Amino acid sequence: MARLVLLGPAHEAAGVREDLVEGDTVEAVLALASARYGEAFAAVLATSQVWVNGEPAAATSPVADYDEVAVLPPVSGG
Amino acid sequence: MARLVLLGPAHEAAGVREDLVEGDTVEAVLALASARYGEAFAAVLATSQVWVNGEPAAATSPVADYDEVAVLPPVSGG
Amino acid sequence: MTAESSPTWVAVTPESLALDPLVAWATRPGCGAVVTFSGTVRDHSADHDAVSALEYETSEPHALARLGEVAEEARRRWPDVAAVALHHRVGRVELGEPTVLVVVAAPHRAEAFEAGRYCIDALKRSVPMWKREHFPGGSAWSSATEPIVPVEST
Amino acid sequence: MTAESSPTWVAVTPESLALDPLVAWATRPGCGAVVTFSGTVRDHSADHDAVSALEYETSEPHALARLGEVAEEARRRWPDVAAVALHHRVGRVELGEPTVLVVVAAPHRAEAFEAGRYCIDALKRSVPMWKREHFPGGSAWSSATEPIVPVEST
Repeated sequence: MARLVLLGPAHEAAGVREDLVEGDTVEAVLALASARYGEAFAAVLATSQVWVNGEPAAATSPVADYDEVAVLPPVSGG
Repeated sequence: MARLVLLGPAHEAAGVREDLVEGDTVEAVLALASARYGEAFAAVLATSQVWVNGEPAAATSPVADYDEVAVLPPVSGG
Repeated sequence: MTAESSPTWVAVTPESLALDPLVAWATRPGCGAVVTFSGTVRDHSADHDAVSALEYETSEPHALARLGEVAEEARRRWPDVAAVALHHRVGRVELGEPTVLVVVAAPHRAEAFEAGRYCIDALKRSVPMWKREHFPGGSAWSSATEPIVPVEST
Repeated sequence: MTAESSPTWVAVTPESLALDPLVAWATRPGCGAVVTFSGTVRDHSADHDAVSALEYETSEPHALARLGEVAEEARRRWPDVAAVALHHRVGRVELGEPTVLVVVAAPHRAEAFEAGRYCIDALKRSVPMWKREHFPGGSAWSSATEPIVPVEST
């Protein structure tokens, strides 16, 4: 299972910061996550970037066990 | 008499930092100063600006008793 | 390389930030110019007339990696730059306190100013960092956001 | 006005310079950006391969007046700038130590960077200040000089 990491507004929308989710592509993992956390999370996800193991990833990018799938909403650092 | 103030390389060329010099214009004061301090000072003076009481002055600017005539060689601050 | 001789020092920290230690670290014998930028907590924002504090959240390893990439990119674009420090607060930061410090040392001031400006601009767009604004009666995520981009596109 | 509420703080001092007190002074509740420039003693110059220290000479009242004019001019050109500090060392300054500090606080970073750059450029051309370079075996006035100009023409 992938390690899902939900950052900033994504963790607030989901109610958790980290989770374990099945799926062998980014889109499969995120479809299960959206079903689990509901509409508020899906709305944040729609404007977010996704990284796998720290690298920007596409919807079809493969995900293996123990991979980290991170959801990064638009940033506001500095 | 005017108070002559010699700054940076000008004081080194003249051998003094401050002096009292007669003269009722900038050029009169500086002619006496050049005669007093010699060629090394005259050479520095040729590339310097002159201020009277803190304001940029011309050769013909008037100088009264107690006025400060300052000789400012090219600067190197910062 | 020791921290002293490395050209890059990045940090993500819940502790107060101070410039003088970073400037002393950054200053190398061949350097005549050090430019710094401090982001500080303002008393207002686009959404709120009275802001009392900010609260930053991040993923520390990802933030450190991206801060390091920004510093490297600055030294690639301005090869004379001798040292870059990028330190970002996390957690709660009170009004007037610094939230982020950028320190750039270089032989001359032109490249120090340009690289300093580049670093803060690139940091804001490429480092995973999210801020909540605290105001009388509550708090909310800042709406002053932009999609995170790779350092190469900053 | 107290020093804390004044928008300008200029000084000419034989004492060591530190940034953090000036940045704390400059940071106002409406400010989100503080940019600083530190000039530091380099180990070489145009004339000498090995410089160990600089020694600055000035006329303090004239230097203070001109520093104040530079700060005022910066706030005139960038009206959002909330505070400007310009502090210059006099006397001997050792390798690596700061010789001059520029600190500019503003609501946003664009004007803080621009006004900071302006201040150091204007200071170098308009403030009466002369430096000697100390090197193995002697010392000499710096040849990196320019005629002093009024602040209006910087």
